[in-house]
Amino acid sequence: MNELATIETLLFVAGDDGLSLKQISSVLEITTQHAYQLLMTLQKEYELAQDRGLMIMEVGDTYQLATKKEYAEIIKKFAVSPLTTSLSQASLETLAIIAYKQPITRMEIDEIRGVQTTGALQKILMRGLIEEKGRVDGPGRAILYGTTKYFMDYFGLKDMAELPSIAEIELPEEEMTSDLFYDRFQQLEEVEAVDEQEEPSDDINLFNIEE
Amino acid sequence: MNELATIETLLFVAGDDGLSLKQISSVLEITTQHAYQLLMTLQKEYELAQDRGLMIMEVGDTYQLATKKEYAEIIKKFAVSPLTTSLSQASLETLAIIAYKQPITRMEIDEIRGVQTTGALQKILMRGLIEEKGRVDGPGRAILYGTTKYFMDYFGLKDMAELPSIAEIELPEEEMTSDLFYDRFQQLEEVEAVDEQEEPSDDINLFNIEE
Amino acid sequence: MAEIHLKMDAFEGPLDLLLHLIQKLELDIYDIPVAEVTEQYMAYIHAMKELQLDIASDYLVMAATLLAIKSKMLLPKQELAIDEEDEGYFETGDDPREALVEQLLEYRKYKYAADELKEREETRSQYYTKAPADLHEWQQNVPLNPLQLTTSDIFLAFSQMLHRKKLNQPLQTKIALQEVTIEEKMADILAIIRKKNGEKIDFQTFFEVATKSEMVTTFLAVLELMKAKSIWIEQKEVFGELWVYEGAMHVVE
Repeated sequence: MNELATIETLLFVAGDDGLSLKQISSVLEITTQHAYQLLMTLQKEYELAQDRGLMIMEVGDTYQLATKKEYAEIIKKFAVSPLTTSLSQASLETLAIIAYKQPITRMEIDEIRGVQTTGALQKILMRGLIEEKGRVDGPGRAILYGTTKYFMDYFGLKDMAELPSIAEIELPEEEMTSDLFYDRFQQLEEVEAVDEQEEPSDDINLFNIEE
Repeated sequence: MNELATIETLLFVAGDDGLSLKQISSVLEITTQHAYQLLMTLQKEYELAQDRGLMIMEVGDTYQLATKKEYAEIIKKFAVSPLTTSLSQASLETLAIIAYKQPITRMEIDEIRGVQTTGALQKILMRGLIEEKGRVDGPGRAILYGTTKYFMDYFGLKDMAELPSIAEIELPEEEMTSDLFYDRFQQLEEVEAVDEQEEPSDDINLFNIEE
Repeated sequence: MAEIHLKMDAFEGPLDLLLHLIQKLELDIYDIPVAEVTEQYMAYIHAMKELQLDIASDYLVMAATLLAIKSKMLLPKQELAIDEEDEGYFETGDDPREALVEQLLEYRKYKYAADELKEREETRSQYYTKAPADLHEWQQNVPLNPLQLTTSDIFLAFSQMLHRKKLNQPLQTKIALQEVTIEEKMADILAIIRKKNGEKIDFQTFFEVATKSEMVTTFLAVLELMKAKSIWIEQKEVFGELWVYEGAMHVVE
């Protein structure tokens, strides 16, 4: 075990929280002076090594690992690369709901999707596809979202009516649930019917009704 | 700018999301072969350098930075491992079945285990180790489960083929299981003994020896 | 006593317990002496009872299975057409243990795999990784790539979302459906009957339940109990009252 390597791992694990000299000295059971010397040695090693992209940054009285300044541009490139920023299903659904139902609040989107949407909304905002379109009147004054001009340009739309119609696939809420119970009922009867046929009399292994 | 240093910074930034060869090649504008070579060079450098505590770990088709194994003990003194809450036997069995038989329904898992699996299934679903992989066609439309990329990360698998072959253990492997059973039995007897002493009659909540 | 809810956590279920017994008694899994295993299994169940543990219904179902196999093996064998290539006792299909052995072998595979996973879990926990860096700051106004999305993607996402919602709904009814399992229902019915101390009970009383699914479950539970010879049912005339009794099945007509 190597002291420099140990400090490297501790810095790595500590992340943005940073690591104080006191922490290093207590984990390694060395004096803070010694800890400081090691830290400086590691810092110098990073600095001199051409094939190292990391550095040690001092923040307040803690130290943390960071990437060297000269690699900021490439990280920026990575950050906006389509492979890094591809739109998830959640983002697409959120975008679709906003496109069809705008202006709409986050709460309403959550309700339609049946799950929380926070992260996805952030992502499509960042892609410039949606924007704030004012606020709801009344208490809470929730933000209303709608699609942007960039959205129209990107999809080559003159008018939102040019989006494929959802009238046919969209059923009112109650209709949908009753339909659902009907489906269940049907399923259950089907299973029973099948079982009755296949199992003549004594073997009563009907345990699979649930699947 | 140095290519190895660049890859190091990208690995650092990507963290446990991991970095694919495709991402490296697109950001650095090099071929995936070249990206692979660089990655391997960096891996070797880490491995050989005594004063480096980091290494490159392969998970699925991505690469991520991790601390070297020999520093686990010292890091433990400082940080809580994200993987410390180890899985229960029920969860492990359920995961094993899903890993080998995916996509699979809960009923099929129950059948193999001979017990209801609901609780364990919920737990590993919550921990992101498995996910829904669609539904069975036909009545019931039972949910199909499969393992996630995080499953591979959690167990340190490069790919699913790394899982041990279970076809081989069709044959009895007495030594393999005997220890385990013996341990189990011992535990049980210990617990029973404790129960008899400490719990006179009704409250018998000592049986959760595994958690 | 029945109110105490406690699992036999030391074992992962009846199969696990059976494997344990087979191991402990050094038995051949391919030729299980059912009588011996059953005896040990029941002894274990009794021990759990003494400890006032509520024995999970899965264990009871397995006990019934073992008893059924045991009694089948005691039955005099009819003219066995022993295949010359088959060295076994019976033709493979005739061994009442076959299904159970297969189940045990299958389960044992995954138990082994689970042990392997446990080891890997331990190994992996020695490596520490870090969370991805927050690139938020860099990601203002990231444009889409040409042809990354089309209007059909938007439409598709919407319809998929509706579809998923529709599928997720049965999940809720399904949970309701699972509130009462057949095993639980069997236990309920038995409890009611036992309270009667040998007196008959009107079949209808079991069907005063809330939902159709519970009715189905109840019906299946009754059938299972008959199969397990825990109850029997009497009907004196066609369309007449059905009476339920505790104990081994008599002639049902």
